[in-house]
Amino acid sequence: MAVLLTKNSKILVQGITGNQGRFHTKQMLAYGSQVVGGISPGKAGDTVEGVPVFDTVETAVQKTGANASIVFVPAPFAKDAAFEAMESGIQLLVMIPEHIPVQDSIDIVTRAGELGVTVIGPNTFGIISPGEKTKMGIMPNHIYQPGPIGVVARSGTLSYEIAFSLTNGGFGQTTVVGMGGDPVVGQTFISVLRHFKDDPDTKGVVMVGEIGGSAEEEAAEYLKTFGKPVVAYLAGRAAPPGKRMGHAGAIIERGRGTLESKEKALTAAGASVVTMPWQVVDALREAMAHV
Amino acid sequence: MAVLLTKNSKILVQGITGNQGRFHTKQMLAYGSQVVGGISPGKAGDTVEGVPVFDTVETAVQKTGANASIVFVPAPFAKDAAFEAMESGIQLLVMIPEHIPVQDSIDIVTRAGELGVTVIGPNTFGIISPGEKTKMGIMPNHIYQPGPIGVVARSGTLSYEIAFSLTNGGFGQTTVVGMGGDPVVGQTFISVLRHFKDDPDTKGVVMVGEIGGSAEEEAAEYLKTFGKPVVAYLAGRAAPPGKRMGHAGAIIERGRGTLESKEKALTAAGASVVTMPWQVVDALREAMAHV
Amino acid sequence: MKQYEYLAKQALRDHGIPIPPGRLVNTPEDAYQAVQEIGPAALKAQVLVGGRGKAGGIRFASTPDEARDVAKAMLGMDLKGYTVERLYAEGKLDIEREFYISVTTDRNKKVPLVMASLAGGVEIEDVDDSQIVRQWVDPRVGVLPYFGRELAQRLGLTGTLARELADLVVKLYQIYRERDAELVEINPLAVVNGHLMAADARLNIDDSALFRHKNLELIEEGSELEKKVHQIGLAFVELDGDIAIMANGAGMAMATVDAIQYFGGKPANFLDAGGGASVEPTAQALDVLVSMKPKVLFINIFGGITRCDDVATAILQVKEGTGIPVPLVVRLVGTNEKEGVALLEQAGISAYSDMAPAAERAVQLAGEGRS
Amino acid sequence: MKQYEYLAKQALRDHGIPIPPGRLVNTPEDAYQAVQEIGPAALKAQVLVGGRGKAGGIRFASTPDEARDVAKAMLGMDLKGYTVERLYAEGKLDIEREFYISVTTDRNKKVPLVMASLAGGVEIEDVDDSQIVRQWVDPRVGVLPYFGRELAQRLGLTGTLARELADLVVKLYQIYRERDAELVEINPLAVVNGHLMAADARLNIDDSALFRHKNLELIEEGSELEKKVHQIGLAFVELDGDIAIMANGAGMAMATVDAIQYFGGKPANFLDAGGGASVEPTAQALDVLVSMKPKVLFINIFGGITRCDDVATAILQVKEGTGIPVPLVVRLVGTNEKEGVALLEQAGISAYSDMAPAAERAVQLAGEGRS
Repeated sequence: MAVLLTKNSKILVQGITGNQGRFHTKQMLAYGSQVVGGISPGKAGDTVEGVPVFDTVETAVQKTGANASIVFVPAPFAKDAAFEAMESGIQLLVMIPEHIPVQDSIDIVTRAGELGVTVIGPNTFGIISPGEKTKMGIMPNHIYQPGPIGVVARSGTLSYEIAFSLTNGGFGQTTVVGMGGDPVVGQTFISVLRHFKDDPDTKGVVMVGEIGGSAEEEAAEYLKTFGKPVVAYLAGRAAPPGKRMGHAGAIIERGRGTLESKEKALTAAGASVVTMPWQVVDALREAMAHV
Repeated sequence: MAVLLTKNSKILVQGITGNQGRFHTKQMLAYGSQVVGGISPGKAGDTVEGVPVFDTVETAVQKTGANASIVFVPAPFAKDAAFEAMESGIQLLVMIPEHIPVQDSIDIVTRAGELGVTVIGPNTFGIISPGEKTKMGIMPNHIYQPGPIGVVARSGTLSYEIAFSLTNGGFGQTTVVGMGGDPVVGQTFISVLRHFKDDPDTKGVVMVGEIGGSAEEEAAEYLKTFGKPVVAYLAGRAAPPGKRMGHAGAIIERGRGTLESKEKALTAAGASVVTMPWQVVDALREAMAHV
Repeated sequence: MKQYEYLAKQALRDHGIPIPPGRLVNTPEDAYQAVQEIGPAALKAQVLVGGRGKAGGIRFASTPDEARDVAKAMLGMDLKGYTVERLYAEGKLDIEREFYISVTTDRNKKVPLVMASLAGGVEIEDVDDSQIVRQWVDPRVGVLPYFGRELAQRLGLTGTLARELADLVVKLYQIYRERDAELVEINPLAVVNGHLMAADARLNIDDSALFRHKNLELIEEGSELEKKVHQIGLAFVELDGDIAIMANGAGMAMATVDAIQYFGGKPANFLDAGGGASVEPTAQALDVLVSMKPKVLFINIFGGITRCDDVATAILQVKEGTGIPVPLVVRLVGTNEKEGVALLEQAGISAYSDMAPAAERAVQLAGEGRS
Repeated sequence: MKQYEYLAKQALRDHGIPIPPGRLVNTPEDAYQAVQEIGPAALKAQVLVGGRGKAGGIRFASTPDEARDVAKAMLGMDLKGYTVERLYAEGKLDIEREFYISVTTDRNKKVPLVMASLAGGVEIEDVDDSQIVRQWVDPRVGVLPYFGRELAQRLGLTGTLARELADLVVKLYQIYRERDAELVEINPLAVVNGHLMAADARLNIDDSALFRHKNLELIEEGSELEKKVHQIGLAFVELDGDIAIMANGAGMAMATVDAIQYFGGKPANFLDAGGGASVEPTAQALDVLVSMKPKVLFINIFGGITRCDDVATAILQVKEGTGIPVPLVVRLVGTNEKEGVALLEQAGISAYSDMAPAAERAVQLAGEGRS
């Protein structure tokens, strides 16, 4: 019913006593997430929304058996938090903060590769598995619904737009994964698509991409053997080259990362590429009908 | 007939055009070692003792299929040479230089652990497998002889003394391994003993230890399940605490690394510990008789 | 954050990479002294625009007097919209060959990438791929000299140049790593008297890492308007249309720009009001949009963290303050949608709940579009 | 290479670790000024011996005049064989608690080791093991703040002290790593006004890494004789016996010292002539041994890289030069053994081929031993 994040994921919140940490702990609990502990150095013994607070991830893991963690600490401390989680045995790590230095992200992602840790983000809205009633992230709770569609997106609000239109169009979701908008993030379209391929409950996939980089082009190569219907929407059609559109990643630089090349590659790989977000549902309906 | 180094080891010499590299290439070839190439940046196309010289290990490995390398470059460049070898796929790396900074050795040994590379040294005389007629090191050729005894030593000339007395006493050697005299080296007594345990041709082992550290004590723990006769000689009986006896490793510091504690541990583990180097052969003869 | 050429060169020099003799020039008198000290020199405008040479941003001076005159002409001149405030006087080089080398981050492989070519002196995207050597860095290992020797070998360099390149790439990686560079580039990497020298250099610092490089002078690119919005802390890019746009989240903002164009309209800007912006910055951003005097103002919000009532409050605040003297189209859904829509309706503004008709309406109101 | 306390403290300060106010004192006048500036102070002899306090190497001064007098008395004094050339004047601290912390290399695990204890102020080997917290560093990760938080938690520290310790251990590891330290130790790590401060510090630099720390002043430990032999480039330690010993290789040299003692003799020294030493340094080393006026000179060589004829030549050179006015016992085997033995025999010296009888004979000649 889901990939990566399931109801068995026992979740820690790093930075639980901050505003964001506190608010989203409440939201996650409300959604059904199994939040088993929070980290806030010096605040051991406190509770937040009934969740026990620990000084270190090490202790929290020992006491709670946590295997996943979501990080809300400010960007300059994010590398420390990520390594603390990984070295303490956390297997699924969601990095919410934006503005983490790229060199730090390289270090985090490299170490995650060594340890076999799945990193979602940085600069992500997180991951949600509606059928398992669990989420790790900052996405609004009400726009998702259990169902057969996997969604993998680079950016947040745009994925909400599309997830909500899927829900309204009758397409619930197995899991929605936000890869994050930074230049270096833990996942690629391919790494997430692999999970969707292996998940029998995921019958179709929506990719939400954007200009910049060549992640979509590489994904296209993989899609050739994917075997499930894919609809792709790409943002940044009207973006001028050389300008950063918000995300550090969203830039057409030196002729690379144009929408045309992505669209062409995905179409050639058999994906149905739509021009506007509101066209996703119809395209998906058509693609699923052909299966 | 040997551990770690066999006649199938195809050897590179890093720093082959230096005095030491040149001299020992000749000695190794004379002993029978399969030296397939040498590295000396800027000297590609030359030959040394008939051995082709390459600019990089990468090319040498491509051209020769080398899987082992011996490093003769000056200590400040040793880390570079070691990483070049390891990243190019070398599996057995002998580090001759002394005075390599400890931080560099830590980096080398850590990386070797990740890549599964066997590092002999630094600050070692190397490794020799008399029965396979091959050596990687600076030890004199004439003092060894094929036979059933494995030797593992921390220091060079002392191991020559003992190997030669073994040879004269009728005990040839499977392999003689010099771990190296530095504080941080690639091997431990245990890691080498494991190979000797697995080698059916090795019927008994001589350990040549010395004061400092606690490698001998840790080895003693392992020896309890080793199952082959072991004779140990330890140098530094008369060394005063707090003074470095040549090797950076050979120091009794803050009450650790005394000869008494090592001797006690080894004896308790069933090893025959002798007081003087010339007692090794008799002790070995007796130990082997009991098998 | 892009660094001026003279700062990039300074970074190279600090890490031991040879650069030509050079002096920063703030006044014509500086230029006189610089040429007196270093001899005939190029006077290079320190602005962050490409094609500086063709636009007249690089001129030569053989004598101190000539340098003074040239500097007088160049300082204060307009170069592609940027005012030239500083020059960099650099000794003329007798360049034998021009190579290229850079370190940057490979976003797909998620590791640093070293690119080098013997065909330097032109933009790297104009160099044929077969002439570019790429080597990826294992961040656990970093760049040791052997990496540079392998690079030199792949390029076909030998002797002194190979040795110098191996040394240089180690230092270049140190700059990339220690200074949190997105890009450090030497182009051309010149051969002068048989030795390597950085004839021109680019250094872009990761904005997110500025907190650990507090000694860096802040350099802001972009128009005055863009700088103003960046100071509010929002991402903003000016485009050349006339429909001003605000959305929340970078992806939504891009999609909104796309939607306006899809219906035949001309977007005036990209503005990401943030995934969870509060009333004040939203109002400030709206003020900026109004000041652009667009034909239409289009606000497209999918409230996740962002609360629709906050957005509505900001809109009303601006309406009652500066005023919104142009047609306004609002699409508002998500968290606290009812409250937000109610607030707007009290002020006579009706909100759309779907993106497509809202965007289409904005284009219509601008008198543009397909119809 | 051990660093004086004031240099160790300087390193801590450079990395942002709080230290007490202090001044280096070279003259009594310096001491006057130091106390004038920082108030009542401890004047600490800058020598590399342990137990400095008990030996009179630390004295207090309340006023500038007193400081001048104390410095006068201390400068030039002999402290366990070392002449006091410099003092370090350090402000008196109101110490609430004394902790211990150090970073060193674990030779068995081959990674850095952080040791900490709440029972500081005494040598760490006097602290019960149960009171010491050990944490090993993964060199791939280094020490990030979380490492320090875990350490603080294991020690049972909370609040300000826990936060400060987490920060401090990051910096301490930077010193260990960036300065190629074998040991960096703060003991006591004092609590003063509720904050951590390095009241005393040790910093030992890896001799092998000095090539990349060229700004470091060279500090040599040991007797004058030891310094002399170290300058030849050989490892040498003075012992308190009367049989001078030369051997090649550290292990052989240790075994030779052991052998002399085994037969009841008293070794005068440890001397490693190197695994492949040539004639000149060997002769120089022999000169030093002769200058020690031992009862007997024992040379024990197993020629591997070392050539026996080189050793013989060195012996004859010294014999014909300075002379060898004491009984000489030579054991010589290995590479070029025949040539070496022949050379010696021409000069009337007969060489042993086995170590045991040679060592026994040396002891006999010294009039010592079991017989």
